[in-house]
Amino acid sequence: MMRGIAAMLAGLLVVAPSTPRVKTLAGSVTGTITFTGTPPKMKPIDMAKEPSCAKEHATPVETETVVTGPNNTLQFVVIYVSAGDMGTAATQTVKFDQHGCQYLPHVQAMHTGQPLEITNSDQTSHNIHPLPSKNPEWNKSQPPGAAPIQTKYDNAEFIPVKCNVHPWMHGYFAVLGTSHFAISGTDGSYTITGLPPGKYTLTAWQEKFGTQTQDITISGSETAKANFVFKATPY
Amino acid sequence: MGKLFAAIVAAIALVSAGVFVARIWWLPPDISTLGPAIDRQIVETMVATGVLFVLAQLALAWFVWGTGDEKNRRPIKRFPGGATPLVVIACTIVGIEIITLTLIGSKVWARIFLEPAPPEALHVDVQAGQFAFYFRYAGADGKFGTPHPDKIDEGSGNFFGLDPASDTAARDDIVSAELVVPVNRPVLLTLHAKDVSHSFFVPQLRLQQDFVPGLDIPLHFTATQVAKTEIVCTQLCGLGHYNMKTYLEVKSQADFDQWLKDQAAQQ
Amino acid sequence: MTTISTPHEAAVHHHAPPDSFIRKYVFSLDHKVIGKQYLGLALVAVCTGMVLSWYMRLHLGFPDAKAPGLGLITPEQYLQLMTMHGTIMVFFVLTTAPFAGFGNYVLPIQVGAEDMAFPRFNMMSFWVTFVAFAILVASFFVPEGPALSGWTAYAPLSAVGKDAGPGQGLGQTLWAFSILFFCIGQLLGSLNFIATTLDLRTKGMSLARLPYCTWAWFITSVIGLIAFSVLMPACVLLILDRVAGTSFFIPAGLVVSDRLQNHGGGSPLLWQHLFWFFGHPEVYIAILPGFGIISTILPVFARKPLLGPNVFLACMVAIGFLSYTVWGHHMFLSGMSPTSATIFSVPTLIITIPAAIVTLLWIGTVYGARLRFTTACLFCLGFISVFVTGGLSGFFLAQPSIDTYLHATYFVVGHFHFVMGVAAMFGIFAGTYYWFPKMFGRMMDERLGKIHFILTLIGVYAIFMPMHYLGMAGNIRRYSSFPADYMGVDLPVHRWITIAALLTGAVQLIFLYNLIRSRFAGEAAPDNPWQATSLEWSTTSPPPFDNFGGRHLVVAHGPNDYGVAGPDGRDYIMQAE
Amino acid sequence: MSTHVVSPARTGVWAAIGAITMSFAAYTSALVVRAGDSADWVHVHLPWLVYANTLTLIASSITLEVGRWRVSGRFDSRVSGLSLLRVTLALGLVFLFGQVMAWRMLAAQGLSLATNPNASFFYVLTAVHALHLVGGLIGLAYVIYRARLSAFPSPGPVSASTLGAVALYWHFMDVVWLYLLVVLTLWL
Repeated sequence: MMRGIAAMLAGLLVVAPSTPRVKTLAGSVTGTITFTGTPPKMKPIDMAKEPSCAKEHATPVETETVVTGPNNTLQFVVIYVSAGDMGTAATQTVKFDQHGCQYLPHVQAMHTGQPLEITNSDQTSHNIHPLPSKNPEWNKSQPPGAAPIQTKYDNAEFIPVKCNVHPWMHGYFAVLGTSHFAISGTDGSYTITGLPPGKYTLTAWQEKFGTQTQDITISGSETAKANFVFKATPY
Repeated sequence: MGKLFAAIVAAIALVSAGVFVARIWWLPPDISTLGPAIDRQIVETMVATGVLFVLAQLALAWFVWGTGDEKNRRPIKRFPGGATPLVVIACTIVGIEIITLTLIGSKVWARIFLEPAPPEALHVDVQAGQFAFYFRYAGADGKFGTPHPDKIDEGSGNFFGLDPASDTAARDDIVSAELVVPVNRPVLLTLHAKDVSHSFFVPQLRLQQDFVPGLDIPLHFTATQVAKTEIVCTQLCGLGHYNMKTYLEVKSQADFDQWLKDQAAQQ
Repeated sequence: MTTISTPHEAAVHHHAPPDSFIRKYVFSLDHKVIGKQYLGLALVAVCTGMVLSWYMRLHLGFPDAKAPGLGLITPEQYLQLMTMHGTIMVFFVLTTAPFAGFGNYVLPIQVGAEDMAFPRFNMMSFWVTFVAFAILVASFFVPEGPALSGWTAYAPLSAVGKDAGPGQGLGQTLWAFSILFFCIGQLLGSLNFIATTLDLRTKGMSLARLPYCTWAWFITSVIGLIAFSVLMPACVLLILDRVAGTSFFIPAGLVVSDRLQNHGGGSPLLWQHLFWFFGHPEVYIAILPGFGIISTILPVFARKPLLGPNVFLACMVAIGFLSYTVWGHHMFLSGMSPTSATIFSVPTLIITIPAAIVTLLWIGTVYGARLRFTTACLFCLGFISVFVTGGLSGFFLAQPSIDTYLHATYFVVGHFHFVMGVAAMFGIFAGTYYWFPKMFGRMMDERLGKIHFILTLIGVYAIFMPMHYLGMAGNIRRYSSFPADYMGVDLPVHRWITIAALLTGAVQLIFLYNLIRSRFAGEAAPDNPWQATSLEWSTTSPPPFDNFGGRHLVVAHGPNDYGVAGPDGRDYIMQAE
Repeated sequence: MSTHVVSPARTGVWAAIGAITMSFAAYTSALVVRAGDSADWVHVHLPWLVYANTLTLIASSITLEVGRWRVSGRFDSRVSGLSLLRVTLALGLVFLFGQVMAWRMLAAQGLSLATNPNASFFYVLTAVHALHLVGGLIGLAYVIYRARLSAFPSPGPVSASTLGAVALYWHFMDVVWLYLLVVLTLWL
């Protein structure tokens, strides 16, 4: 009897890909990003030049090149599938805001061709200047109250973003060829869900420490584990 | 028609001059040792040119007012003495102004740009880039680290392209976005630009000097009052030019030392 | 010294009257058509430039206002408007209209020639200039728009390419090419003016008998010949730095937009020197024709000779020479050696002496005159007033030690707009109202003209005088807005200027209407409506194709014989009676 | 001076000479400044060919002068004079071709326009001179064409004065070239 049910389930699995119900059977991967060694000291940002932003922050914010959390965790690390099932292109709009003369979030990941909306919620005029190498380059100012900038990138690459008016403002667009990606949070943890069974290569990218890869296999609806450890240097 | 023109020109001349005299819009109070000399020269020039301005406009208005027209065929009058007196007048008046102004002016100019900074001057390294100023103090060792353009990384706050890994002098350099100086102490700035031409202008110091990429330009001043005032860029440097500014804070020596200590802790 | 041209040269017309429309009105060799073409180009350019300035003023006075067609003006858009306004006005209006425009039309007639010395060069001169303008306008329509580095295009901002900001890519390259072509056009024009003035004068027209505006155009063309042949190399080197990767103006180790520039060893100051060696004489290229026009027109309506004509000519020559010794006063604070600043300030102050003398001569001419208040006459008087105003504010900027405060403030903007902008424009207006009857055979409407003058005079003072006050308060030019800084308090002044500018701009519509209406419906003009002496009034209005209908005038008098006992009861003697 | 036979062409050429002198003065000052305040100023060997080209250009001036003298001379000498003008034209073309070869030689050394400032100035100055020389060639071609029409059987004064103007310009091009040669050898 039990065997019969098992057989039925197996049968379902075989026809799985075509039927939506199977999505529930997709697995996921989770893990934590940490570092060893001494990371560079993040410097407080002096916004003296821009009073309207300076007064947004009670204590001066720090640079975000290497953002560490408790027990040597790393924030703003992009983890994505670099080989294996790439998923389907995401269509919902990705938001990138300028607030308090900072980029929120510091790193924004998106699928190639995914709509990107850039807004300015400051009382000062910003200038958004992404510096791509594989995508067309543009450089636009966005005065307070101006309409959001709608755009998208068609080629996968990590694009540094800078504000020409406020030199300290730097961020990244992670334009990826996959919809399976995540960005590590304040505790350095991440989770990528909705991975159909199969073999995967995971890549973790940190703007200063570069990339690392791991191979994982998803056989069913289980949650795989993949931790990454970066080697940090003070300078 | 002539009388109307004369009236308008006269009115314009008097109103324009009046606003200057009333000093409705005037220079901000000066806080530097150079200020008084420069202000005096501006005032002297203002008086000299102001008088000429009013005289010339009123003369024009008066002559036009008094001109005959087709109806009363008043005989045409030649200017008494012809051109010669006018040439003499112009040469003498303008000549005198030129000589006096140049004599006074060149002295002031020399004090700003020709005299070297006194040896006890506080040395600050100033870098201008699109679109912000950054100021560097030598730190405890009194030595500046060598800047490397290729190492500039604004995202992680390395605006000068310092290389603390290999350059020990760079490790204790203090970088600030504001210029903070002690009062009544000569300050020697070294101006260099990261990308394009910029300019360093502090209205209250009556001091202005361009940054030229590729050059290190010295500039020295002494602030005479504790104050906080603005530093602005006056050389067109790109889209953020209008927003390229920061503050000059003149503190008492004690406050300055304290500030320097706090900054050193943050680096 | 008198140069008698052999009839052989002066008589033969260099080309037969064309019949096809193209040869007659488009690629015409006739100096009169080319002159009108230049004036037409200048008219289009001045309208464009003025509209651009309205957008700038709108943004400065009302930063949150949505500009028609542009919406909320961004900082880069503001700088692009500013750059194009400056470039268009200085090159395509103040150089083309008073010099190339009126010069082309009037000079050959005033010397008694049938055409310019080199009609083909003359035609090329215009069409090259036209191409230059087309290239400049084209840069509005390229991605990221036109250049934003100002009409002075300081390197390295202008040299490093697109990293320097929007418009610094293709837009700036087009700018450089446009100016290069413009130089070529003006050089061809100058050659013509010089050869025509020296070699094609009719019998009896000695240099001493040349009308003062012809003298002014001649001196201007000599200045232009030198100035533009220096700007041209500068443009070539700039273009090479931009497109060929050379490093004439770009020093090593520049990091622009986080990118380390692959250049080295260049000198930014080199550009400034080359540019201003052209740039300051350019100011006199713009204003000397105005000098000539005023000195020619004023006596006509004062009905008395110009006071001290020889002194006047001497002053113009002196200004021409001195204009090449003063360029450094634009660079007092540029990092050039401070000693040379003091050296440059001296000739800069000295050049005010001939300027002052000329002004006094005009005022002395007005003294005791029996003025006929035509619009042309009024614009001459207005010219004197604004030239005095602009000239005197130059006293401040000529002194390095004062420049340390006033440099790059609105004081400078007010100064040069009065002395080279408004003054030159008044010269152009005077010339237009004066020569329009000769050019089109119809009179302009004097009533509209006078309204136009009075409102314009008040308007320009309302616009540019307050800029001096802003300058005293340390308000910096070339700022797209004044956010939360010490200049914020000056906003009301900027509002006032903006409103004045928009109104004064609207007043110019009266002039445009007057032009168009008079062109088609103005009353017919006699040959010599103003009772003037120079040769263009000895022929029909408009003149025939060869200017004098085959007659060869013999000149027996100078241009200055007003208020004298002339033949048949006239109070003037024409040059060719 | 009391009277003189006016020739706008000559006046024009003199004015042009003034302008061209100014613009080469500008290039020179640029070169001097650039050489003065730069660390990257290295020595560049001029290709030997430029000296050969110099001889060609000087030769062209001589043939031009002789040609002029003959064209304005007795009838039987005019034919040879005209052909000498053609020789001048040819020599000018040879010079230009030689300059192009010289650039090729420099490029073969791995020196392109942007390699170093010296190379930049060499290419720019020689190219600008070549451009001006092309103007002279056009003028020369024009007078030869005019001479065919009007100079036979009798050379009209127009073509004579134009020929004089063209010759003046052509010799000036020689002078400019010699000047450039000196500058280039001194500074590069």
